[in-house]
Amino acid sequence: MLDTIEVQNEDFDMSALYNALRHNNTSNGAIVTFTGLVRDFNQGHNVGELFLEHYPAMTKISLTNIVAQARQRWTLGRISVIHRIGRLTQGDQIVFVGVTSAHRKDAFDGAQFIMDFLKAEAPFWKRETTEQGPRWVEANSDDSKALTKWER
Amino acid sequence: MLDTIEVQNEDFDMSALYNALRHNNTSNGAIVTFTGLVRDFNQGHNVGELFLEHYPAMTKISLTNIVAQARQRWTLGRISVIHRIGRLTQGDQIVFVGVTSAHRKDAFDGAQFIMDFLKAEAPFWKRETTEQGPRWVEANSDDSKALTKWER
Amino acid sequence: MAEKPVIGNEARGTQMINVLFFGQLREQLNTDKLSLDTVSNVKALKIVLAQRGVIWRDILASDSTLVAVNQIISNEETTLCDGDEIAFFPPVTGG
Amino acid sequence: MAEKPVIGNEARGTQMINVLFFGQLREQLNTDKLSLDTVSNVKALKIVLAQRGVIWRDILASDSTLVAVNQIISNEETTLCDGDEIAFFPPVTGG
Repeated sequence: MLDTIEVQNEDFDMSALYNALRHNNTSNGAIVTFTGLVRDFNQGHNVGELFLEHYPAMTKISLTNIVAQARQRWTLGRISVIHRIGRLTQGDQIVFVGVTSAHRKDAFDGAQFIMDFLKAEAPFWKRETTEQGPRWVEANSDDSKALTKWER
Repeated sequence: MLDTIEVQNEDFDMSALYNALRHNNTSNGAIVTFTGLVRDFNQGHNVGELFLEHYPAMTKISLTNIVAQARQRWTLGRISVIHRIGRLTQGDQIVFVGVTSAHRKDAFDGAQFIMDFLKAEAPFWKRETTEQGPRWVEANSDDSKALTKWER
Repeated sequence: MAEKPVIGNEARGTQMINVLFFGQLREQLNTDKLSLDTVSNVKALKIVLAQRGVIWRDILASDSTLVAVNQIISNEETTLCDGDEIAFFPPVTGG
Repeated sequence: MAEKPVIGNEARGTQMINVLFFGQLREQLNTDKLSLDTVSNVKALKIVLAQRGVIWRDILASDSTLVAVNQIISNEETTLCDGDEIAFFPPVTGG
């Protein structure tokens, strides 16, 4: 299968992921990647550490469904989605989405669609360590609004 | 300045470009990259080699203007644009656009905007070596249509 | 509908369903898993759970509470069968 | 307006403009650079150049031919000054 979908504690290597999307793939002239990192500041607090919890039986199913929906809407080549769980700190990589296509627009739309649905539906929850102690990250209303872009 | 804009013969290293966007940049949680590669097939012909010609006095000015326009429309962190010129072959990297932002949507829109305007306005021309001999690549009407997305 | 919690048991093969709670919900309800008699759909399950107290009622009535049936995002009309796994959770915050 | 080509010369500091041609246009017109007397705007320049022949007239009249004045994408109304660099080229195909 052309899709790599992983949920893991370990960090990922952007360079290796990019090479896997590119290697022996001369029919696809466009590669779009998204990487999400732990920011130092979120919702009015300095962030020290994050703990990423998930619903283990569902996470990979959810990501697989989202990727399948993207494939139905655009002509996409290779797709990689990597999401980390567990303890993360400032500047750490959290998520990678990489999409190849023969066409630039399909690659951009596919990658953004996957990220928008991942943010709205994939069962991950972040708990932050802040100066005021630990707290659950609040969902961002922009993330549900982002889905309206994909209605049709 | 936060922008890296280069027009060069040499290949570029995706990993180094990504690390430059990411390193010491914990205020930006989102990195979007686009890479364009030489496809094996274009406009009904198998492609052997490409030669990328440009208007040397204008290329960097054009890319700088496009990046400045993107910065006016979205809140962007670091931006890198690398475009190669000269002789290229199947699977070679042609162009890299990388954009960081605090927000995912800004990073996606910024990167796609830069690529759409680069494709429509930056003075590069491709000549292909095909089985039928060399020929200038025809502009793709999708590339001018892509700009309508950014009208406002 | 009698409520018969059997915490931590596997409902598959019995006339029961497994109900899971994640994130802030798990802490607010102080519950990560219940096994309950099978009910017709998600709406009926919410009615059963709401009997556990005000906090349960409020959380289950909230528009922001999501539900998945057998790991697929679902809604109140989704029908339930013996052995199903139902999960309630707050808005997700991955990525 | 007399046409006085001085091929390959630098127009800056004189009452002249430099006109460049790129890509397929350069080959079709068999010309990469001209120095001409300064004219008022791009439209006036096209009229001067069209006198060189049918192929010049057709290419300059084409909607798909782009023009840049001093390295900025421009149009027929863009005014010209002594020393300006004007480039005509076909639709770009980079990226």
